[in-house]
Amino acid sequence: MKNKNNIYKSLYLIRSFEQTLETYFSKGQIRGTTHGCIGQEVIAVAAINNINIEQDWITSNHRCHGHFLAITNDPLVLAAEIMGKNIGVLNGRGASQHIRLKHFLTNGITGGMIPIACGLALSKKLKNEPGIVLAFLGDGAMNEGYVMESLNLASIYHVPILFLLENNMYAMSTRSANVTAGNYQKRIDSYDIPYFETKDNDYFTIKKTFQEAYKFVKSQTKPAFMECKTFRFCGHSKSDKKEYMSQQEIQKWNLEDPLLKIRKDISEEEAIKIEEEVKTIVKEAFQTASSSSPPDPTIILKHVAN
Amino acid sequence: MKNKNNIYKSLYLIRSFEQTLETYFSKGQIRGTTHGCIGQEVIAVAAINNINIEQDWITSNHRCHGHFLAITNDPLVLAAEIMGKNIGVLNGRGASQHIRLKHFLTNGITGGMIPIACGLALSKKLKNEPGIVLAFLGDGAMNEGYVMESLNLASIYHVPILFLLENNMYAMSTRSANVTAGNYQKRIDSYDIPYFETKDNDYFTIKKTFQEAYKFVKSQTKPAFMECKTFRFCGHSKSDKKEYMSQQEIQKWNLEDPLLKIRKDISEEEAIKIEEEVKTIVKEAFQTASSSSPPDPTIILKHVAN
Amino acid sequence: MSITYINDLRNGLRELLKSDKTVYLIGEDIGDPYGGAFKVTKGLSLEYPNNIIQTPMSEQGFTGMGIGMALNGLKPIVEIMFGDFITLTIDQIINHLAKFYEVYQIDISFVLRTPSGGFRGYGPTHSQSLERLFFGIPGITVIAPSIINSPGKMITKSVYCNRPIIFIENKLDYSKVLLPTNKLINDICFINPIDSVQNFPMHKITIPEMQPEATIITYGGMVPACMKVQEELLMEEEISTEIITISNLTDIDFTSLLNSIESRKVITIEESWEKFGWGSYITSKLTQSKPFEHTSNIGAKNCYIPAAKELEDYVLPTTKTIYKRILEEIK
Amino acid sequence: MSITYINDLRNGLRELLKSDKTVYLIGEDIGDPYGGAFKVTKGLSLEYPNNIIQTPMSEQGFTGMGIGMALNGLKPIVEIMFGDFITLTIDQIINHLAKFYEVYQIDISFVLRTPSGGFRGYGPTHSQSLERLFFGIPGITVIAPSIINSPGKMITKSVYCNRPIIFIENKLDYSKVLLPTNKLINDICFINPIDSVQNFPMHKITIPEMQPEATIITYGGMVPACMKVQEELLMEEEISTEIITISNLTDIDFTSLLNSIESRKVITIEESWEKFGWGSYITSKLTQSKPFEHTSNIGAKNCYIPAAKELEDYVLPTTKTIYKRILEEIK
Ligand SMILES: Cc1ncc(C[n+]2csc(CCOP(=O)(O)OP(=O)(O)O)c2C)c(N)n1
Ligand SMILES: Cc1ncc(C[n+]2csc(CCOP(=O)(O)OP(=O)(O)O)c2C)c(N)n1
Ligand SMILES: [Mg+2]
Ligand SMILES: [Mg+2]
Repeated sequence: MKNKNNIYKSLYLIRSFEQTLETYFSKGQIRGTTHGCIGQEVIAVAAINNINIEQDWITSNHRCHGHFLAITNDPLVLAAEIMGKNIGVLNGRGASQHIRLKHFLTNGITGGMIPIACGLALSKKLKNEPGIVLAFLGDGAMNEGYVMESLNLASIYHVPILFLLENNMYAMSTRSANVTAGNYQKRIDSYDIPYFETKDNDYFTIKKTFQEAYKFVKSQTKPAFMECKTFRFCGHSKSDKKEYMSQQEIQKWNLEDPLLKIRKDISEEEAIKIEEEVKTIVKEAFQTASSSSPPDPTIILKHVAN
Repeated sequence: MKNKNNIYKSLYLIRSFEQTLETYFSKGQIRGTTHGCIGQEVIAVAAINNINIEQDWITSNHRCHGHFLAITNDPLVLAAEIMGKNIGVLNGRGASQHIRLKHFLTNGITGGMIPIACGLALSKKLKNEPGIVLAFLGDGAMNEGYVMESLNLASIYHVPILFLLENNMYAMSTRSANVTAGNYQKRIDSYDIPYFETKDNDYFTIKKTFQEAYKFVKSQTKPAFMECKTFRFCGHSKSDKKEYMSQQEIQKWNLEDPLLKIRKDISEEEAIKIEEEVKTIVKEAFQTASSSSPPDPTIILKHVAN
Repeated sequence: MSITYINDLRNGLRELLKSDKTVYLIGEDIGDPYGGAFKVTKGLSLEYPNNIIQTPMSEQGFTGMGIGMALNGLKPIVEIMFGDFITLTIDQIINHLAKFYEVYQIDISFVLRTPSGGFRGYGPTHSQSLERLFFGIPGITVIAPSIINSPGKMITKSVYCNRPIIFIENKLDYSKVLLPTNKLINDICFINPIDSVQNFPMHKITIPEMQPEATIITYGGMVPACMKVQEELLMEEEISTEIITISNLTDIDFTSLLNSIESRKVITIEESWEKFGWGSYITSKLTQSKPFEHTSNIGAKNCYIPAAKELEDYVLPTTKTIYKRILEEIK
Repeated sequence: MSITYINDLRNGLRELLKSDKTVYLIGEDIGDPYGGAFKVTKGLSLEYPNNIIQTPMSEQGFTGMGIGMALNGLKPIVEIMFGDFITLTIDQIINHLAKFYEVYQIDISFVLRTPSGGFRGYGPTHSQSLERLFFGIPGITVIAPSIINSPGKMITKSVYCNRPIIFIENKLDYSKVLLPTNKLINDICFINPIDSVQNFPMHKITIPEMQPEATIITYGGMVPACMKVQEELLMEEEISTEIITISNLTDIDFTSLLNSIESRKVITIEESWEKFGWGSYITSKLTQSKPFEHTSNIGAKNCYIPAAKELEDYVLPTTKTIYKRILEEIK
């Protein structure tokens, strides 16, 4: 069991990572693009802390840094990957959105991992392997046809998958409520998939509900769906100023920063200690990454046909 | 108002057309493929009799003969099209599954017309045109992602479309219940689209419910969805022997042949008269089509780029 | 002992299921009693019920599902009922499967099988040869057997070659009898494999003791048509030709190909549209290696595939049009 | 008066919206304040709110919706946020739109716009030039402006040419300034339109008073790179080249093209994979009309587009690699 200090440390690692990344980007020290998860860290950490990291697979999406760090606690290989360095997870071949590490997979097509996650889950069932698939997705992805097909597939084949919807209410600049009919609970229900929900973006609420959902999937070998209402404090991607959000909305959620909530339960002294420690780790990770070598071009040919 | 005789005549025209087509196919007198709608005729006729044929658009699918005949009452141009003759609706260029006549459109990709039907409906709304879009689809199509996307699109843009699901319980040889989670009502509901239903494959029940649904769409400028439970008495396509259906199932539905139901309300004499008349029309249509000329190859180049 | 293409293919699938419990067939209506729209899988679900996954109509979804299974070490063979519907799998194949294979640098067994081609009056959305959509996409190999390969052996090879394979069958080939190699056929020609490092063979069909005046390069369902043309050119015009058939459409061993071309005139023949077709890549590469007296590409006209026989035969490359074009061009 | 590519394009769209109430822009995040991922439509939804349809993430669905609107006489311009995602529209475009246009023999106004290309470190699923998927599909015309065309005028032409158009923009071009024709540029070259019956122009970029030693044929985002190479070849090696830019990628006027090639060496350059690429069709057709001393095709290596700069520059055709290859090949 992780205690609050450890949880806060994991959360703060992600926050600090994303903030540092923003700084690097704004200084023009990184090319490409990136999607921060500031405000949503609790979902990643609450979920990943409560799976079996040896057995379960995790599929992610463009907004994957939190998931990755919750699993690995390793800011260096991620920073290096995003910077296109040889010590990056994939030697800089994939960057921010295209990462694989053992059972963790992401890709850049919104929702595109969801059919694949169903297949992974089916394979586990067919092979009689222990463990489940944890599939992260966003509210935008919910309107992609292949995601809807996958809900049906998961349900009819009884595959052990837990869909975890991080509903930050926006797909890029689009308010999902404006372009999504009905509500997610009804939609999930209509595929005969049990629906779990958290509304407060709070680590412990998410953890509790996640454990239930996870247990259901594992014990029943059936899909479940969990929706976590959350909020993205940062822009959609590096250059986004969030002009499409109202100031009230932003302020309201800022007041409920899930990291501050946990921080309250830790002594100020300890909190500062954790923060300093993490900041140093992250800073060093970025510095090491930044000064490390780029990959040698020939490495990309390693697995290329012909 | 059409009376029973006229209705029976329309229904019988479709049945007789499909049966004659089967004979031609089994004798090897037609190439290509075809999908009969024997047993489902009531849906086509009840729906088409109750729309505004001048204003409304109709999108269909592979199983389109009934829809086409209910609109046109013209077996000749359809038979000729299927036979690849110049007097066919599209000079034999499209055959059974690829037909267009004024506001009537079909294509061969299951469910693929549904996004397009939504666009037609949206265009009517944007142009302030009267009328709606009637979009036929099958139970198999319900699991295609783009169909599900379309339900959402229709709902959020409030387009005047009536989805008409001919639920014959099978997609080709696959029992839809085995590969479809939940039920259609719940699924439709989850997109905030009003759901209408008929269960008895009866002309008058379908007509009544259809009128309600149609009125809703027209007066509210919003989508509605109507499911008609039905049964396909013939094979999926020309050569299908229906081995995947149980004998009980087949017998049960045969007893409830919707054409026999209507026929009971007509005098035997009149019924026979209608049947003979229709048979002659159909026979002559097929003979005329059969002995008519094939198209000249250059006609296809008419609208081909370069 | 003669065997049809479809039976050979089905035997190949049966052997795979029998010998390897990690092989799965996935697709619409592939189970019994239907056994697939073209009956390729008929009977297999009775023998190996646990390894046949009959799906709803969700081509994107179940293709992706197959990819997921492959990522965890299973060997899915996904059937797309008509080649025209691979349009629905493009995103999962190009943006997911191909990328996983190359970017993650992993071995993977994934085969997508589909029947391609026209000549059956099925009309515009059921007659195309859309394998072209995958040509040149890194990470994707397109394999097409013909009646001179064993499709059963080729599907087995595809399953075990550890990379994503699109496996193109031709509807007209299913009922045809496979042809033997190294044996005089119809008193006309010999079929011999071409020496090559390739996993998937090229063959040459030659008329013995005659110097070929032209070389025809083709694949899949066009092979029988080309053989017919070869025969007619010989009988009616005393023109000898050689035919080279390629089964790996995308990874072509140009050295072996060049070495085995014995004429100075090269004509490629494919069923798909000639415009931006497979053939133009071949002739472009060949002429960049050495000059030829003549090269040309024959394929479908720049037009949808219509249904009526007269129209379909006008658009698609038939024996007649191929014969005429070759005659015009090499004279 | 100089204008950037993106402003010219936006002006074109604005003019369309202003003058024709049946024009609609459809896509994800195209409304204000966001104005599209690349800001092409910024401001337009404020001026023409009724003609901007911001969509959910349902590329297949809203592409099909656009097709339906077009069938009833509206003029939709669908934006797909990244060219990589056109994979999701393939079925609606190839099996529906193209077929309606040809089989139903109707005029139709439908434009799909999308930004293509790499060089920005976006990685494997956000850097491709997948317009190739539409090459040679009957009924589909692929248009790609470059900085020597006005993309604003080209989009207008596309809307009014009564057939399905895939309109390919290049991410790197957006911020570039459009170049003038018939005027000496950088003291180096002239850009002149090529006489042609085409609706969408070809241009030739020539170095005055020098006989070109090689002809470069290219399109879209590769035009600036080719001009740079042209300049460097001149400065460093005193080699004169001519560049021919094509804006209608699929319906090429080969007669005009052939007439305007003044060297004996032809090199095609495209950003997408060289294998089975656009260029091989061009050189294949050209060499079938008349012999050249040399032809070759330059494009991306047969590999996904990696993210790291060193890798991306290794895979994609950069100014450096193009320069080197041309030098090697024409010497
Ligand atoms: C198929 C596809 N369409 C569009 C995009 C561009 N895009 C990337 S993320 C995104 C928004 C996704 O929203 P959501 O699923 O809610 O996730 P979030 O960004 O909110 O975490 C969009 C439109 C994409 N990557 N893939
Ligand atoms: C995208 C696509 N997948 C598969 C097919 C092959 N196919 C044609 S009809 C059909 C079954 C359709 O079932 P349903 O929608 O219930 O209509 P029904 O045939 O029962 O009228 C199938 C699998 C197709 N035409 N298009
Ligand atoms: Mg979101
Ligand atoms: Mg059905």
